[in-house]
Parts: sequence; structure tokens; C-alpha cells
Amino acid sequence: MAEFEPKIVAFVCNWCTYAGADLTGTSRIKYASNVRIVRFPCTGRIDYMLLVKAFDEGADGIIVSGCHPNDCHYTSGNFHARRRWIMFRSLCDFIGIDIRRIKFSWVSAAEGAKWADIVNSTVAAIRELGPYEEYQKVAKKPVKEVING
Amino acid sequence: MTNNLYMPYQMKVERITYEAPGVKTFMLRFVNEDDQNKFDFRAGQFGEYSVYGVGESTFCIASSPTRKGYIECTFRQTGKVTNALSDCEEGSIIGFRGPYGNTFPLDEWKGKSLLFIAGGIALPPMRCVIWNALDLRDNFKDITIIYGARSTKDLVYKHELQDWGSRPDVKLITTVDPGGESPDWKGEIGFVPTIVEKVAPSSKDTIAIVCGPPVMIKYTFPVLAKLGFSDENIFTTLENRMKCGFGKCGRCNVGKVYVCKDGPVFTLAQLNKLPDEY
Amino acid sequence: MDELIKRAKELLEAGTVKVVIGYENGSADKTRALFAIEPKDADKLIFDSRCVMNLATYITKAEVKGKGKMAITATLPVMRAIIQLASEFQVNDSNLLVLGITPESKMIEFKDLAEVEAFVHKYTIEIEAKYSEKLEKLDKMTPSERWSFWIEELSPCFKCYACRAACPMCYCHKCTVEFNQPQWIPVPSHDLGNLEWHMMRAIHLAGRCIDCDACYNACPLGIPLNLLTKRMLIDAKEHFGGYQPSIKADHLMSTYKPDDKDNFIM
Amino acid sequence: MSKIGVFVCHCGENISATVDCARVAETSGKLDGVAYSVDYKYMCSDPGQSLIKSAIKEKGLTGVVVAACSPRMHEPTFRKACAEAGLNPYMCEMANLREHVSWVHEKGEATTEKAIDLVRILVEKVKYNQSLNAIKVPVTKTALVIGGGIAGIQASLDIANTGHKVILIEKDPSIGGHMSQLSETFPTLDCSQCILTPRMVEVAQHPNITLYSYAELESVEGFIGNFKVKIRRKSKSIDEKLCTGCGLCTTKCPVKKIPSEFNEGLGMRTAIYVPFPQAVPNKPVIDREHCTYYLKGKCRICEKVCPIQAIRFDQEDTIEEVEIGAIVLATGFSVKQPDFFPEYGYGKYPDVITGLQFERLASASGPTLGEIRRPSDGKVPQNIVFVACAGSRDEAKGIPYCSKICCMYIAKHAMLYQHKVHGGKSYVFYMDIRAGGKNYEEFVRRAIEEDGVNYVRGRVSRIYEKNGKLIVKGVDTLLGAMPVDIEADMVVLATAGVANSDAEALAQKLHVSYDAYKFFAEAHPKLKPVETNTAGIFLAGACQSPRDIPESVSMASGAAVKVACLFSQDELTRDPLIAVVNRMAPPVYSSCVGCFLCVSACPYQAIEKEEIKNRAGEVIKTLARVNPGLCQGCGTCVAFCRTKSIDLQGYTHEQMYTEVMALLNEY
Amino acid sequence: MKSDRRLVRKGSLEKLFEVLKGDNRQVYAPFSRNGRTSYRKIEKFSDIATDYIQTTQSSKEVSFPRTEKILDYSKNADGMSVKGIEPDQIPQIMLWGIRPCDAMGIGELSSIFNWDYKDEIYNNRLSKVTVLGFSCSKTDEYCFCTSVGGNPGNTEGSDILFTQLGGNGDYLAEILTEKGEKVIALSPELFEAAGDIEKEKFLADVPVKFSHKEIYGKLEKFFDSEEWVGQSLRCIGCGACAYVCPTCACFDIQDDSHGKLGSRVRCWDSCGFSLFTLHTSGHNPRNVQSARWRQRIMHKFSYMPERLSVYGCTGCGRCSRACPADMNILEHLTSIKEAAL
Repeated sequence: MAEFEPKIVAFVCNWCTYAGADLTGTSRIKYASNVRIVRFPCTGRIDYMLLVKAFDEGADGIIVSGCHPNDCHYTSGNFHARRRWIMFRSLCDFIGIDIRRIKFSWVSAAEGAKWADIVNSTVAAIRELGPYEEYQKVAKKPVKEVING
Repeated sequence: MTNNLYMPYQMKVERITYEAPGVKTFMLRFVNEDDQNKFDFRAGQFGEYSVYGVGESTFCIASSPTRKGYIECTFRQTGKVTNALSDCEEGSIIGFRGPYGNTFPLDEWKGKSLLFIAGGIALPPMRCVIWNALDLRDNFKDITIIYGARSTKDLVYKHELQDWGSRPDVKLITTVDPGGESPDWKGEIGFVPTIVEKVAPSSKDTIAIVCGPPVMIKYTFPVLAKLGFSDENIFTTLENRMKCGFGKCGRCNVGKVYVCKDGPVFTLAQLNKLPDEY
Repeated sequence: MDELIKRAKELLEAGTVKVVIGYENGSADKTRALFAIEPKDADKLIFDSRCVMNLATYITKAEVKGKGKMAITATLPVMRAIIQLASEFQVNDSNLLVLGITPESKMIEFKDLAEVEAFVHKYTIEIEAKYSEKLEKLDKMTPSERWSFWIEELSPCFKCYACRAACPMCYCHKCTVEFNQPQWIPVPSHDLGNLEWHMMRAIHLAGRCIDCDACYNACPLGIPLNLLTKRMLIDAKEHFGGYQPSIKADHLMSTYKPDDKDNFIM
Repeated sequence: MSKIGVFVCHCGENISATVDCARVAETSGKLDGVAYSVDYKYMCSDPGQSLIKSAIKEKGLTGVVVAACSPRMHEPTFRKACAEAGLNPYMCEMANLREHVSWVHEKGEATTEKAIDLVRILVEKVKYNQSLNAIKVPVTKTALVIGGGIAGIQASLDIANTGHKVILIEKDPSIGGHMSQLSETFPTLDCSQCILTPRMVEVAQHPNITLYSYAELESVEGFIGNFKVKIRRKSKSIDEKLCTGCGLCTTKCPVKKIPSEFNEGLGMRTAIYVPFPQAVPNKPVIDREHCTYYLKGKCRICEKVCPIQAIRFDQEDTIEEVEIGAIVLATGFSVKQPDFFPEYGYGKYPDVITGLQFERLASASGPTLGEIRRPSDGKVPQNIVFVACAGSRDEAKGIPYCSKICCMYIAKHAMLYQHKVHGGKSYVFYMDIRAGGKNYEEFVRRAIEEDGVNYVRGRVSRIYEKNGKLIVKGVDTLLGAMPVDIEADMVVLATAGVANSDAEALAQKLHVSYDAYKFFAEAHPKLKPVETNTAGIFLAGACQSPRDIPESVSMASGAAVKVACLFSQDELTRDPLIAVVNRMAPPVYSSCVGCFLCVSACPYQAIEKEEIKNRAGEVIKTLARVNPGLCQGCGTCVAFCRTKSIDLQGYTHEQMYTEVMALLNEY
Repeated sequence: MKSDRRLVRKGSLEKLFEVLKGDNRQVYAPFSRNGRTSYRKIEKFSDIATDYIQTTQSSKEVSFPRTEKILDYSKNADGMSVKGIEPDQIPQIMLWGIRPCDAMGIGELSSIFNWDYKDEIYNNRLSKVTVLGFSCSKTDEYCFCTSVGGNPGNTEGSDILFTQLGGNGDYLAEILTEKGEKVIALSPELFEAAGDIEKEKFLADVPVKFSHKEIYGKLEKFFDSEEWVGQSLRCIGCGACAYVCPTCACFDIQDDSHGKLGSRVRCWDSCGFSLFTLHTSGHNPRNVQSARWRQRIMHKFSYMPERLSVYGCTGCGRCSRACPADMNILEHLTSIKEAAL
């Protein structure tokens, strides 16, 4: 059997992490190709329901990344985001969603190498954890038929 | 399963006509020839049109039952499903189930004159009857169509309006709301009820079919009464929200009357007996 | 509660308010909401330990609000809800008069919502011991065990939305579940749909939930969904210094502190 | 009916070396809604762009996905190309195959698969893109400058000189600010008033400047280009038009013992007064708090002596309403007040004074006419101690920041003292000497080396009086923390520069952010130092943090340029990637329930309340409304809204949801 | 057919259960958790709840699941492939322990699903269900089956009706249909001959509060009554009453899509929800709770009898027990009966 290739979705802000990932490219730093980036203007725009949707549709891991505190292009979007993450992460944990599969990071536009590290370490960690079968067991039977069981 | 009521016919979108801002007409052909051969409907009936993965939406069949082999529908983008329908291309496959509901009693109208009064996007349910009647033109005496829209660009079936307008056996009056006229507009200017009053069609042996936005309907009925139309000779259609189309899902009833089964066609006499739940 | 009845009558007779919302005896040993419109209706008003439904859920309902100025029999949780609602511009002094009932079952009539707020602020929201125990038990489980627990507990949910209807904070006319472009939360009731609905509700109540247990009490299936909001309450305390409804202060989740915790962020 | 074109760029070999571009194009071509797909060597080249443009025209494309480099690089390029071909530029999206794929992954199947995924995500997104048009906001070309110190004066003059109208408001009776109080200025020791007064006069005479002295900001509504401002013009109790400024009234006023603000309490003024001889406008005001007539209902001497009957006791405050396009905040700073230094005996010992008081002593126009005489007995101090960092850099005092200007003015003070009091001894207690700036370090060295000022590195712990002397207890850390006691005749405290007491209230009125010390916050510490987070409101001078004169003037000119840039357009064009609150037909109007939690989440105060009224004019619903002039498009409100009533154009719910769906499912 | 009466020993029930479980059959029976009782697939006899007057949820899910797939689709190169649900996917169900009121409700629910258009999905499911009813020996103040044409020992709708003879006694089994006979055939030895048993003696006494015909007559002119507003003021507009009701059939149709693949499902809906009848235009024919409450009552006591010739209420009292706002249907119907027109 081929080695498990985790599916990782990255939700990043345009001004820091997206630019940081661009810098990873311009610096030609190689990293695992398992990640797909979805670009947002700001971490403040990232709806936590989107993270849940990513798991619903089969993601094994998620990266959420934006500007370091005080660096937000919009001053405080990342501060607002952080507060939401704190609550969301705790709720996920409480419900039993494996929060080791959701990585939060601050990656600035100058941190190309850090972005590569984040991706690589996340991929390695998720590879270790394996596919998120526990969630998929619930998500992939969307129509629970009481009778058909 | 032999008879899954919810299983749509697969329909291919054969032609898309842009009617007005947000309004399109689809010409739909059955993917499966058997389906087409078995399929039959009558003027006034409706169906559930669906985009797979999005959902179903209810609207009338806008083509005439006299035209075989295809059906047409006209819809305005208002919600999730109509938005998705609007994104379909010629060649797309959509679902259709129906026909549902009652019909305009064209047989009973034999030998009478027909007066069609429509406003805005409500012409489609009537278009079905108009073509049906025109295809059986000898069965009826005068056919008069009064159609109005907010502005010239909101008029639907523009090509057919031209067609009807040029026929000697149809009297077509089109109107737009004051301010909605384009520089080259040759029709009337004014609200539909006003124009009906102005045109003053005869009520003698005449059936009036009225479809349009609630306000238009509200002000047209009294005009028709003044012109001598009895409540039994005024027909309209109701559009309540529905999901199944056949009397089960529990949404469309107006009192004990189910729009999906007892309607959508009602005479004013019938409407007058209904509670205000539509 | 003769005092309450007397005052309700006075208010209705004087036309100060158009409706007094309170409790009356209901089926079996239950109590239910009473809407006293005529002064004589007020005779049915009662108050005792069975009166736990959060009446604040009614003050945002068009059918009740539409009657005119309301007076409401308000226990501490109801008052908290009122203050949170006031902070969200859903009620104000011009449409609501609060007939408070203290935890000692004494009636106090408040001049305005500011007074209600001051009263509410005398008490902090504490999670009952029986719930703390449950929460601790859950905390001790492995994530997988918690996951199984919740999937199992939420599986009976048939999405009747009694939790939402009974919750004073769920006053939106169109809930997220009814938002369908895109369909964020699946409409049908199934494991995933149930999970997402309850997660979403819990997080929407973070920093707003006044811990009245109305949702749990309303649930016809006895699902312990109030554990979710209690967890949010504990987090609010742990991370943001606690939650207390307040008319003027910034909402807990729409504000931030530059030094909010970020040890989980790489 | 989507007809999407997918344009896959090889970027020479930058992309094609690791990504199979032909396969990306081929696979994307099979996606629902893709009408055309092609790969090409350089999409950004002229022929590449032409390829896109002709495909748009020929195939009637409704959307374009360019799979090439980072959108941060070429999104504007391709959006422009689309626009030139008649497609709305916002119907174009870019998939980043270079920075995010080819440059970071090895050649191989997985890399091409990722490229295909990225294209698919954006194809699905584009289906939900909407044509957007740039937002136009009209601009009222009048600026309001708040504060008539050097920063406000400079900003007003610069803006006025670009040909635009300026309204300058100053809360005191005269403009001039702190600079007018200063004796000489560092590092050149030129006379402060000599360089300032001409500017003040220029302001008064400038045809484009309307000066309202003795006036304060009452309220502000609106947004960039379109502020509606109310100005409270406090009653001066004189008819300004009539008054010639002869000054007779001020000489006859019987109330003569009011500590003069201008002289920092070291001199006295009358109740009807002009703050200082060079004041602009040079017309008196009546200080109603001290005027006998207002206090006791009797006196009116000024009225009697006024040769032209210009006194108006019954004059009331007036509210001036003006329409403004931009606002420059130049409200300056204050110095920490006496009760702050119990250990230094400020307020207890009259000869412990602040730096600003020393300026007045040293000033030729001051109460001692420039002679250094101590307040208690008017004697010339023979020993003088200057204490730096009095409050500043003192976490215990709640002022951890450096007030920045003190090191320099202390050096100046000491120097001035040495120049004026020959044989006098001066000591400076300091923590560090911060003399960054052109000729600044040299200036300090001069004080030490040429003028013999004794610099002692260490803090002063206490000052107390003993035998008519002020004992300054400190340590010299350069001598191993050796205790140092100095018997001084006078002590000057370099008190911390702090925000004005009303700064917070003003910031709230204007909806600008402020820092923990109530200084107004710049929009970006490096790149937007004169902007605030509220579009159209700019900062100049020490209201942002303590500043010296050249910095304040530079900032003022910077802010003036920002205002001039804004005023160079008749309409403001803004990116339409902003939030909008949904609107629906009555009776629903919107799914917004008006909880306004978004208001506090918005970093730009861009969300306002909108009232929906029925025909009778009654409010039937209150909704949130995003002001397109203020919204910057961060989307924080969007993720916050429970009813999903706010959406962000360009990053809508549908678009972002679809991206996630498309990323993880087969299409 | 005339019912066959047998005696089943108390101890034989478990044996019967074991027999029923086998051979591609599932037993659905009451199960208690969190103090609520609902039907679900039971593997162990001891899991069956016995201490209930009425289950919290009705058993309608056996034929009308809360969420039910009606088709699957997949997009492919040639277009669209759409598949319905095959009947053989539906297992045989032994519905154990339902009350006579619920059994009567099956007919009421069926009449909705067979009004002109025969809903084969529903009918198929129901055809696989064998109803093993248990008469009521206990009642509470919410029960009113006798007011709507039922009774605690009503055989209508059951294939076999068990009546326990005394608190801890054996059971009288009335075999009422062919399906019932098939059950006997599985294990005839458990069904002994029954002597002369006066069943009524062991049944609960449910007082008659009104007659449903009386309500029907009243409702004919009641549409515009102010009574609806008063009654519904405390209704909070949830769907608890509809979802626990054995005869409520309102549903929604929703699509679930995952790229190329997806399905269409039918799921429960409730006329009590404020957006139930909302048009996309924003117009809502039932825009106040009183109109929605009226719909619920009128549908069951006026529209259904008129259009389908059955009443839509079995008197099980579940809606009242489940209501978070203590809407009590019995009380409301009584006040309708007594209201002046």
C-alpha cells in the first residue's frame, strides 16, 4: 500500500502568511506538497465553520496562519481571529475533534523558511496520526438512515 | 424502486433564452425517450425543477401542451436553486418532476373570448394557455392580451410579444409603468389595472385570466368586476411555497385547499372563499 | 406572590405597560408563561421554585413585543438575559420594565435597565457543582472517548430547534442553519448535521450565554447540550477574565486584548 | 452560465520545469463551466495577455483563471488585461503555480496534481465571482486642523498653500502652543518665538485659512471626504470684529492675580486677557471663571473702558457646522502634573519646577524677563539640579516610555543657565543620554565640555528642604552607585510628556484608536506614521507621542501631503473588495437583526446603524450598514456575524465555501 | 379478519424477542436514555424499556425516518446518473411495544402518504413493518385517545396486540392480521390458547374530554377566531410537537453535494417553524405564530378529516409532554370546544 499522503488545507491571510509562502517560493525552499492554500484577506475573515467543512470533506489536517500580533494589515484582524481560535479550539477539543490536526501559526511575509517548517512539521505530524478516520466515519455517512442502519 | 414519486425525469437544457434581467427561459428535452412518450400535461400545471446537489424549485410549465417533445420553463433568479439553474448551460442535465396540479379548463372555454392580463414575471403561466389557445384558435372567439411590466427591459418573451402583436387574430396591448419606457416604446404607459380600465374589454362571453404580482391582482379584480366579469369567469394562479408538489409536505395549503393539488388555478369565486393564507 | 400580582395589576390598570410576562401554573406540576394583558389576568401570576423557564425568550418575539411596553417577572437568569439583550440593542428602557425576583424570592422593581445591570453584577455566573463534575469527567476522557460521547449523545437530536426557540439569545430571524447560500449547516438531522448545529450554536453563544439551561430544559430528548455552552463559559473565564452581561461593555468575542493567550500558535 | 478560461503559464521554465503545464490545461479544460484552456510560455508577456484578451472576446468568457505566479505579483496585470477585453476585472482570479508549487516542490506527479487542484479551486471560486465596480466617494476639499501648535500651524499652512481651504481650531485664546512658551530651541539656540511668530501671523493672514481660536471640536459624523463637523466656539465675551486689540481693558481689569497659563503659573494675568503679547489673534477674552462680573454680577470695568464698546457679557457659545474632507489631529501633549512626584517635593517646594517653567524663566518675554530667578524669593540660584526622566521610563509610574525630548532640553536648560548665571553650578541627573538627531549629540557634548555642566549618571531618590537648601539625594552609578547629595537652590524636573487629559474623549469622538497611554495611534508604525486607522484622519506632532519641533513639523508636512493627495481628486476611488450587509425586499429588509456586535469587531468604525422607516416615518427595523468609504475589507465582521448577514465582496461566503469544497472533492 | 386470541406467558416474551431478532429482521423497541424513551434497534431484551406510559418519540421513524435518502446522483462524462433507493435495502422490522394510539396513528400517517399519489418509499418501508402493540394499563393527564376515537386497548393498526393481564401477569395476544400470524408461525409454542379473558378489565381508564367530531364542527367556523392568538402566545415556535407526533408528516427535501457525488434526502420539517412557508420574495402566508399554531390544529382536526377522512391526532399526548413552553393540546382543544363563536 502506498504511504498515506495527508490532505492538508491551509487558511492563510493575504498580507503575511500568503506573502511568506511566496517568499518560500522565491527562496526556492522545498517543502511537502500535501498542502493547499486558501487565500483570505485577513485571518479575521476566516470563518471557523470553514475549518469544520474542511474536515467534513476529508481533510486530515488544517493550518491556519496569519500575521504576528501587531503586524496585521488591518491592525486587529488577527487579534480578533486569535480570540475566536481560542474558543473554537477549546470547543473542538471538548467535542473530541483531534486538535492536534489543527495547527495555528503566525508567519510573516519575511518568514519564508518558517512557512516551509510549518508545512513540513504539520505533514509529518499528520502522517504520524494517520488519516482522520474517526471523523470521516461520521462525515461520510451523511444520511443516517434509521432503518437501513 | 418501481415508482419513486421523487425521482425526477432527466432533462437536457436544449436552449436558453435570456428574457429580462435575472429571467431566463429553458427549453428542456427528456434525456430518456420513454419518459417523453409517456409524459403528458395540461395548461396551468407546474413541476419541480432541480439542480442536482442544490435542490428543487417549483414553477409552472410555460410551454403549451400542444407542442410535444419538450417543455419550457421561465424563472427569475431569486434563491439558491434558481441561481444554480441560471448557471446551467445548454447541454446541462437538470431534473424535472411533474406535472402537478390542476389546469385551466380550456375545454369549458370553447366558444368564448379570452382576456389575458399579466404583469411582470407572471406571464409564463399564462403563456402556456395563450399558446394552447392559439394552437386551437378556432375554439375561441376574441383573444386579447394585456401585458405590463415595470419597464421595457423587464418585459419577457419579447420575440413572442412581437409575434402575437403581428397576428390579426390576437389583440395585444403592452404597457410599462410610468418612467419605465424606452425612447422607442410604442406601447401604453401606465399600470396594468389602469390600462385594463382604459381598454375596457367586453365581458360578454369572456373568460379573464389574470396573473401578476399581488398588487396588480388586487387592483385588477375590481376593474374586471366593473366591466361585468363574474367571479366565476375570472381565473388566476396561486404560488405558495411547496416542496413535494403532491399534497404531502404540508406547506402550500390555504386553509383546507392545497395549492399543489386543488390549484394552482383558481377562479376568483373560489379564491373569495379561501382564508387569507396565500 | 401577592406583591407581584398587586404591582402587575397596577401597571396594567395605569397603562404603564401593555403586558406583564410572568409564570402561571401549567400542566402536571409544570409552570408556564403567562401574558397578563387585562388586570384580572394578573391573578394567575405565581412564582416558586418550579418557575425555571427563561421568560426573556419572549421579549424579542414580535407577537409579544408588538403588544406594547412589556413588564417581565425576572429571576436572576432572566435579568442576565435581559442585560445581554439590551447590550445587543434588542430591548431597552422604553419597551421593557423589569419586575425582578431576587434569589431570595423577593420582588424588586427596577427603575431602568441600568439598575437591573447593577443588580445582576452583584452575582457572578457560577457553574453548578453537578455540571462541574460532568465537565471534569469529560475533560478526563481521551479525545476519542469525548468524540464517541458526543456523537452518541447528539444522535437522538432530530433538530426540532427547541433549544434555539427556548434560548433568549437565539432571537435571530434567520438562523445560520437557515442560511443556504452556501448551506453551512446541513438541514437534515444526522450525525454530522447534528454535530455541526450544536457546535455552531455553542460558539455563537460564546460570550453571550448566560447559563440559564433553557436549552437543556427545552430539549424534548434530554440531550445535555448545555455542557457545550458551559464549557464556553469556563473558557471565557479562563482566557478572558470571565463573562458578565453588560449593557455598555464590549462583547467578549468582538473585542480582544493584545496579550490574549497564544501559546498554541506556532 | 459560466464560460471560464483557464490560462496556464510556464513562466519560461519556472513553472514548467516541475509542473506538467499541458496536463494542467487539459485537465482543467474538462471541468464543468470551463470553456477554454491553454498553456503558454509567458502569460504576462504581451502575446500572453493578448491570448487572454482574444479568448475573452472570441469565446465570450465570463471568468478567467490565470495559473501562473503569485497574485500578489501579477493580479493587477491580468485584471487589467481582462478589463481591457471588456471583462469585469474582478472576474479574474490567479492560481499560484510558481511560488506555491513549482518553486517549492520537486518535479513529479504530486506536484502536477497540486497544480491541478489549485486551478480547480479557483475555477469553482470564479463561478461565484461577481462583477464589481470601483467605489466612488465624493471629496469635500476643506481640511480641519485641530490644534494650533507648531504642528497644526505647519499642517494648516502646507495644506492652505496647495490651494485648499483649511479650518484651524485652537482651544486656547491664541495659537502657538508649547513652542510659543519656549525660550530658545535646541540644538541651535535660536529664539523660539522669533521663528514661530511669523508662522502664526501667516496663519492669521492666509486667505485659505479660517482660524477659530478659543474653539473646540463638538462632534464629528461621516467619513473620509465627507465629514460633518460641529465646532464649539466658546464665548470670548467680546465682539471680535469690533475689537482692535488695543489692550486697554486688560490693563484696567481689577482681577490681576490669576496664575498665567502661558507662564506656567510663574506670572499673573487678568480676567480679561491676551495670553501673551504676540498672541494670534491678538484680542482678549474674558475668563469667566475668574471675572468678577460673572462671579458676583458686578464690575463691568472693561466694558466701561473699552473705547469701541466691544465687550459682550451676554455672548454665548456658538456651534459652527462645517463640511470637511480630511482632519489633521495636532493636539499636542501635556507634562505630568505636580502630584505625580511626591518624592521630589514638586508643589511643596516652590523652587522645584518643571522644564516648561524653566523655559518661561529663561525666556526674554517671561516673568523674569529672561533672568534665571527662583520662584520662592527671586534669587538667582547658584546651584541648580536638573533631573531627567522625571516620570519617564519609570514603569512604577506607569510611564515605561521615553519622553524623547527631555535629554535635549535639559542640555539646553543647563547650557542656558551656565550662559546666564556665570559661576553657577549645574548638575544633571540622567539615566542615559539620548541624543539621536542631527547635531544633537554635539549639542550635549558642548553642554558638558564647553559649558561645564556636571552630568551625573544616576537617579534621584528624594528631594527635601534643609536649611533653606534643596537636598537632592541621588547616586552616581558610574562611581559604583556612590550616594550623591547636592545642596541645590533650584531643581528642574524634566517631567514626562503625556497625552492631554481630554485625548481619550477626543479620540472617541473621532473614532481614532489610541494607545495605552492615550496617545493617538498611527495606522502603521513604519509605513503609515501620519495616518490613523480612520480613513481621512491624520496625525501631526506630539499627540501621537512626544516629539520635538523638527519632527512635529515634518509630521505636519507629511500629514498635509496626505490631505493634499486626498484633495487632488474630486472623487475617491476605492477597491470594491469591501463588506456589505445583505438587503432584501420588504417586509424582511435584511437578515441582519441589528445586534451590532460587528460594530465593536470592526477595526475601522466602518459599520453604522441604519434605520428602516415605514411611510409614517416610524423606525421599523434597525440594521447594520457598512460605510463603503471607511471599510477596508478585512472581513472580521463577516466571520463574526451569526446570521451571515454581512458578506465580503471578493471573498464571499459562497466563494470561500466553494474553494474548500472544490479542494477536497472531485469535480 | 376476526382476531385470534392467545396467551403468552410473561417469561416467553424474551424467547419471542430472540426469535423475532433473527433472519434478516430487526426489532425496534422502546429504549430509555437521559430519562427519555424512544424507539431504536434493540439487540438485548433487557434493553427494552418497560417503565413508560408513552414513549417520548413516536415510532413513525420506521416508515418515515427523520432523514431519508430518496436518490443518489453522480455526475460523469456522459451526463448524470441518478439512482433511487431499492426496496431490498429496507429490512424487515418488528415494531415492539407501541401503544394502541401509535398503532392507530400509522393509518393516519399512511393516509397522508397515500392521498392520491402513493408514496412508494413510505409504503415500502411500512410493508416491512410488523406492529406488535401493547395495550395501556397506565395513563396520565396528557392522554386523550378516547376523545379522538381510540382507546387503551384499541386493536386498530396492530398486527398483534398484547395486553398484560395485571401488574406482573401474562399477556393476552390478539392476532389481528396475516403479518401477525406469520409471527406466531415463527414460534407457535409460545402462543398458548387463551381462555375467556375480559381484556377491558386490565386497561387504563382514559376519560373522554370531548369528541373529535365536535371539534371538527367547531373548527369549520373558527379560522378567524382570536382564540388562536391567545393560545399561541407562549408557543416559542420550535418543532418538538411535530417531531414527536406520530402523525405529523411535514417534510423538506434537501440536497447534499460533494463535488460530483451527492444525494437528495427527505427530512422532517415542522409547520411551527417561522420560515416554513416563507416565499423567496419575503412574503410569508403564515407570518405569525398564531397562524402556524392554527395550521397545526386545523390540519389535524379539520383539513385531514375533510380531505382524507381521518383525523390527524391519536390522543397520545406526546406534543404536550414534549413542549418546552407547556402548550397543552388537550387543554387547547377543550377551550376550542368551549369557546364562543
